[in-house]
Amino acid sequence: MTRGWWLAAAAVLAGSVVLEIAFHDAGHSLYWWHDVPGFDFVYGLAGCAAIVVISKAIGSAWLQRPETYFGEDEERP
Amino acid sequence: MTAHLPILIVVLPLAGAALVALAGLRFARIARGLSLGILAAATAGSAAALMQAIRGGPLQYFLGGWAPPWGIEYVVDPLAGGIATLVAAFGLAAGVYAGPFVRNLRPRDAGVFHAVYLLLVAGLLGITLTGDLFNLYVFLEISSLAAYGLLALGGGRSVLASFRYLLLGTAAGSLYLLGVGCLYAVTGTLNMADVAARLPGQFSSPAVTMAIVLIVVGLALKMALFPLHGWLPDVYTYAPAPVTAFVAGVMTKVSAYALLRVLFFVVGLGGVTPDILRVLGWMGAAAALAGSVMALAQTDVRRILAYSSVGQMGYIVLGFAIGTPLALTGALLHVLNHAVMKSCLFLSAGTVLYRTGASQLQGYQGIARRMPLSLAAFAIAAASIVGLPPTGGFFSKWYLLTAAFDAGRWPFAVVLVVSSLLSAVYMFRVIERAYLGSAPEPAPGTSPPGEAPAGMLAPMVTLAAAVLLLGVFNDQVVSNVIAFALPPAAGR
Amino acid sequence: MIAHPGFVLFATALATVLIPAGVARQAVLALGAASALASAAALPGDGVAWTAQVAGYQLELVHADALARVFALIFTLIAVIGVVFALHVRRASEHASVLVYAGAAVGVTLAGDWITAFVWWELMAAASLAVIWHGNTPRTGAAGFRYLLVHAAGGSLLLAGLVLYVAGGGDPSFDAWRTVWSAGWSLPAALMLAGVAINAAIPPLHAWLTDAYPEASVTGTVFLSAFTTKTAVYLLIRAFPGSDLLLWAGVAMALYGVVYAVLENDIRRLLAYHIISQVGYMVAGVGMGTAMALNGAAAHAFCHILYKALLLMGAGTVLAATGRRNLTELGGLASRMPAATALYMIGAFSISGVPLFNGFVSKSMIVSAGAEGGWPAVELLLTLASVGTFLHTGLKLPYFTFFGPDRGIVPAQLPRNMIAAMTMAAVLCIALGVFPGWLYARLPFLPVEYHPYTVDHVVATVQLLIGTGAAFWVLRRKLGGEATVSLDTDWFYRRPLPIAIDALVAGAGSVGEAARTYGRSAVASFGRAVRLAPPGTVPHFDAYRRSIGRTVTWVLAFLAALALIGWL
Amino acid sequence: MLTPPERLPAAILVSLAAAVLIAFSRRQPNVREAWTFLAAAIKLGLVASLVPAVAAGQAVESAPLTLLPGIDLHFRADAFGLLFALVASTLWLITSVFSVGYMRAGSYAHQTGYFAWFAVCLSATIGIAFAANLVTFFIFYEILTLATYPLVIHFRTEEAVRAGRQYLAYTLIAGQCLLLAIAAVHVIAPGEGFQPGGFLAGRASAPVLTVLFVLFIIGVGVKAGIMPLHGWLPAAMVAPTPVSALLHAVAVVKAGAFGCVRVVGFVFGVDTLHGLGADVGLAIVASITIVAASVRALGEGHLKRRLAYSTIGQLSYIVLGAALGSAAALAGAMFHIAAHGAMKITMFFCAGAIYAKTHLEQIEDLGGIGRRMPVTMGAFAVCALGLAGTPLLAGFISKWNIGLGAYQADRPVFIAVLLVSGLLNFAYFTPIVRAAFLGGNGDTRVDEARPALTVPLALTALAAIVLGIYPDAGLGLYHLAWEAARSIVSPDSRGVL
Repeated sequence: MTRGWWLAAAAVLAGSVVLEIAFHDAGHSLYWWHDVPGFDFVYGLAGCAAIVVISKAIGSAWLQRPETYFGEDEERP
Repeated sequence: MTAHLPILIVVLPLAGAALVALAGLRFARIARGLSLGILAAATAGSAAALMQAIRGGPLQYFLGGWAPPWGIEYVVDPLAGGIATLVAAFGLAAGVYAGPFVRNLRPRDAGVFHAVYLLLVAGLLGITLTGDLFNLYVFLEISSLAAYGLLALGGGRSVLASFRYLLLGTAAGSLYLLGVGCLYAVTGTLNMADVAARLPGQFSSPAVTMAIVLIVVGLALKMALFPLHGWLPDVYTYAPAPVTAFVAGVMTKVSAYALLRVLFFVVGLGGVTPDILRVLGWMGAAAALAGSVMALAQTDVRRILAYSSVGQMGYIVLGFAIGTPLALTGALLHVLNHAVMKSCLFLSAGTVLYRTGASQLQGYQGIARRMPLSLAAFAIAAASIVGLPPTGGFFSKWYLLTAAFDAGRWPFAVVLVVSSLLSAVYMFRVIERAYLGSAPEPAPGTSPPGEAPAGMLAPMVTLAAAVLLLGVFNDQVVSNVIAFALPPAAGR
Repeated sequence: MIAHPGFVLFATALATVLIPAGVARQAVLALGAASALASAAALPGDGVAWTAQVAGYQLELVHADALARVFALIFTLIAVIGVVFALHVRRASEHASVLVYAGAAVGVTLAGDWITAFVWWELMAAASLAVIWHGNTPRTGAAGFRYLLVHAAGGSLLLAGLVLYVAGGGDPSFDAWRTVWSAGWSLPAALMLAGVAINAAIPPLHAWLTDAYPEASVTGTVFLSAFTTKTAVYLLIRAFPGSDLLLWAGVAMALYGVVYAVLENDIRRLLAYHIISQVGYMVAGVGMGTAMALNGAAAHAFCHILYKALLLMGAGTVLAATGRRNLTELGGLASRMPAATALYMIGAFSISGVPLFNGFVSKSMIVSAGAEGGWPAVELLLTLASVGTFLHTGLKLPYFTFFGPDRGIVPAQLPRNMIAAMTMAAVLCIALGVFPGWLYARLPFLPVEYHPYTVDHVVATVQLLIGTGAAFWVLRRKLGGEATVSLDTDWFYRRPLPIAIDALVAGAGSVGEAARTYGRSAVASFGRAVRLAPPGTVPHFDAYRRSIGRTVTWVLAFLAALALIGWL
Repeated sequence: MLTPPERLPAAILVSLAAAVLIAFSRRQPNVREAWTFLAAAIKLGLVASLVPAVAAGQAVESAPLTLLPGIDLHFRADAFGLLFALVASTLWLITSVFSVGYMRAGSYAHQTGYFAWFAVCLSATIGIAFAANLVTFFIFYEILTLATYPLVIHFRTEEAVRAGRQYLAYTLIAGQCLLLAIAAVHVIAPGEGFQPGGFLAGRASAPVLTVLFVLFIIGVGVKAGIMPLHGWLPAAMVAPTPVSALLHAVAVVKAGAFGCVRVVGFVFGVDTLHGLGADVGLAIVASITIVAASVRALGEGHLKRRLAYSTIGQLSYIVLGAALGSAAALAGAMFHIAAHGAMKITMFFCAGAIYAKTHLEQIEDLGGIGRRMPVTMGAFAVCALGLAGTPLLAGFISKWNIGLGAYQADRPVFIAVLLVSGLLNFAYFTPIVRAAFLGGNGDTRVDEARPALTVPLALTALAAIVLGIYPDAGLGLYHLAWEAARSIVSPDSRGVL
């Protein structure tokens, strides 16, 4: 099941890279990464990992507190 | 007739006194009617004289046709006329009020009371109308002796109080007489006008200085100027209500009048007078404050009023001391206002005493519900003492304030304001109890005390109304009477 | 003569209060919202339609241009959807407050001058507070109170700027303002921008949003997500286009939201953080200020309102059906709530910018504008942000809520109108994704030369999503929710500020108390000083009574003094 | 019919006469109340009939009596005075309805005295409004002080009596300070009456003028509740609620604020004060009052007392506006007399209606009261927002103008004070509103107070809204305010655009 998903994803990815190379027009590319096939896949992979790792690091280092941190905090009339 | 008006005003009560004394032996009722009639006549007469004086200048009358300096002169200038009217009118009011009180006396004493009362009025009228320094002394003593008698009628403590007054009053009289003697020695005359004419050359002589000093001290003692007020509180406290009302209303004022007369008309503003005025000014200020403070400490309402009088005399003296027309206007207006409001206060205090026998503060608890009119009169007069608009007291205070600022004596202005705040406190203590206190339940069987009898109410309510009217229409009084009464030399 | 959609909504609100709960009221609600939509669609072309002369100011109540119309359109549209979603609610006051809220938001978009806009702005704040306070979580009250104070502060900043601007002789109409703004910064501009920035939830002024929105009612949150921030975006486009500050602020907030979303456990708060992230795109677009970027911002606002509403409706249905709001408590609902799951996923794909969903046609516009405007870093960072978006709303949240480990939760039956509303939103999301031309034709700056469906766009997006998905699958163990709260800038007014205020109040109180005590004692000591008889004491002997002897002494003293003065 | 000049004393006397009639018809309550309404209606008619003339720029004068040499009992209806008179007489009419409802609902004692003194207070207030010189002003100012005392101590409880003492102590001392100042001014500038732009410029040395100004401000500041002269105000809350409403919205404190503007604008003159630097001092004092009072309100758990502190803060808006002294600021300040009047009287009516219905006074007990009394608490909510300066409500108009004025006077920093105050207003009012509508137990049974209590507060709340949307509505108060403000600030004066 999961394996199937992996294969499908791989296939779509391969296809996309092919398309990328086939239909590449330099006119539309402004920066170097626009010319690198599969760049976005790598970017997504790395970016996602980075986000998760960094955020978790920050969170556990500074931000996260037990749910009762702010107490009841009822407003007082 | 009108030519003899000045003397008639004095002689009528004087002679009347004897008459009433005789009548009083048999018919107390007639005695009362007679005395009231005489008082009414005196009032009318002095009012008429005042009108004439204002319209056609001073009325002069030479006793026995002897012109001064040999004869005794009577002068009704607007000032004298005004004070005389005041005295007579209050004599009448207090006389009316005295009715119920007199009814409690034995008929014989009633006659005596009326007689002595008339004597007192006559004396005071004489003081105001005479143009002769020695004659003034005579009337001073007449009025004082009459006063001693009347004040002692309260019985109990009042006798001692009156005796103390007698001692000090006599001393005051003799001081005055000494002063007059010195003046006579220097000027060789006793007629005020003559003295006034001859004195300016003599100011250097220590005798004149001494004379003025003696006269001032004497009169200051008579008018209970702080710190010479020692005799006053007991007298006012223990004397019978009508007498207190009258004495507190006008007697001290007449002494004040005499002081004004001597300082501004006879001596004038030359020589030692300015120094004396300066001292008087500070004494007046001290009086205004001390009187109010001492009144704060009292628990007997009549005593509160008595000390309040000491304070209010301070206002008047303050006015004299500043000495500008504005200040004298204020002082004279306050003479009038204080007479009205203070007698009104003593009258209502008297009615409370008459009805409930209470004179102590806590005796006043909730009294206003029982005697609404009396206490309303009290409240109005009290507001006037404090100097709240639109009562008369406010306006005399206004004149004094502006005069103080005008003369650059702003500390006096502050004193006036502080004093009236203090008076607000002691008056409020009475009023709050009377209106907000809970009245004690009357003993079973007895009915709660009701409003005072009409005879007592009438003068009281009239005076209360007068307090308001004198406030709203004070300008009429000032510009139609007091403006004419100011001494010629006033003003720096 | 035109009908102001806002007033149509107000009228509906009034009717709602008057009509008792039931079919009649539901009909009125739906009809009223629909007619508001109609009147918005029927707004005239450019030009001032309504003006009023109030207290010497020329106010433009309706100044409809393309920008105003597109926002008015989406606001009324979402009002319709939201009303349908809330049809089952019985509290008239809740209906009334959401309708007034929506109406005020429309009012802002149609206002032709700052003063009018400000009036609507404040009304919107008040109404939104009412919406929040209709929530029923234990924290609703406090969160709403904080929300109020923050927005009152925002309004005050805006007002301060406005007063300074007008008092300085400025013309409050927006047309005049834009020339002032293009001339450069000024104190009024700074203050007003700050005021708007608070409503736009630009960090560090954003915490009110994630604090309050998740505490509102299931139905109320839908409206909240739609109006306040988007109105701010509208005003930014209208009044503050083109500013590097906004550009980088936008980029920052796009990522800020992502980071916090990683840590968040409460599903609605997670989505709230993604509001911030998404608004970040729009703010960045405003900051770029090019025609394309501003179009993108407007378009993204339009689309965002739809799919964010859809997402929150989905999360709301979960909350409504299970009473649970935390990832740690949820899971495996897909089989039990198939419709909600499917509809939620449509929203998720839209926000993630999957091709053929509306997010794709608007978000990419801003990113490309960034790229073409010469900000490569902006392109990369915004792309990164959309990675995070897909990660959370597209993968993490649905995985732990609908799929993932089944906790055997049995959800309650959902009212039909909820699903209906979600369906409407979902259809629109797809329709706009498929036919972007309809939206592009309504953007403020025409003509729009932008074609989302180029090969490299689609391909790049697909690769990005696959990469993200792969990474998620690998890291999914780390991503499970944790039962924690994350500190945010609201800490400052939730921890130190109340303490400070309490201290202040206590201080003021004790000062007053002290003054009273000292006053009393001063009076008392004065009383003692003058030997004042305390009320009700027995009559004491007159403390000031003076014997004859002493009086005589005084007489002599007086005599001597005067005589002395006389001779000297 | 009376000529316009005759209407001024008539407007003052009508309620005085009513007081007498009321006192004499203690036996028949209905007749008694009839007198009140009759007088209120006539008074309002008389005052309102002056609007056209005054709005057209001409002042109506009448000096029926000479008080002192060179000083008449002088009345003049200028734009500012008329504004105040209109507010007072309108609100008196409404308050009377409420009073009748309230006093009868509680069937309290001393009702005759209550209505009589109420009428006297209104006479004094109108006298203050129309006074054309300081002495006339002072006379009515003191009458107001005395006439309010019986209302404060109405319940005769120990607490009430103490509050009354405190009230008299503050106001009488202030009155004497005022008297000193007035007497001195009369010596410096004999016989001068109020003049737009003041008349003391250059009449005395700077120190003297400064001392006088301080005395004046103490004199009017006590009634205006300027801190630290405010102590009597919360204490006076023991009075019956309609009295609190009168004190806070109509007569007493407004008389103080009115006097403050009179002193600043018509005795000293803005520029003179600016020359002395006294205006900054006053502005700072007012600002401190605004903030401090709001903070005190935050800490106050008793509804009426919280409202009292709110009043203290709001009144200093007027003082602040006067101190800033630019056209817009003065106009805002003057308009705030009307705006705050309408809003604050509504809130006191609400407190009164709640008390009459439920005998609740503590804020913490008010949960769910809004569902029970929706009209009452709706009005309360409207006015709470209004006082916080929310647009479309009267409070915003004054806040906006004072803000503009702060800029015109080159003191934009004071805008911050207004905004902070707005925040604090939200902070201490909205929790009440929320608790009222969304708090408490869930019962939704509607149970309003009697119409005599509910209708007036609905009317005044409506007025707050109308004045906020269209400030010139009705009697053209906004126009009058600007009229007066422009008359004070000479064209060449600072701070006019």
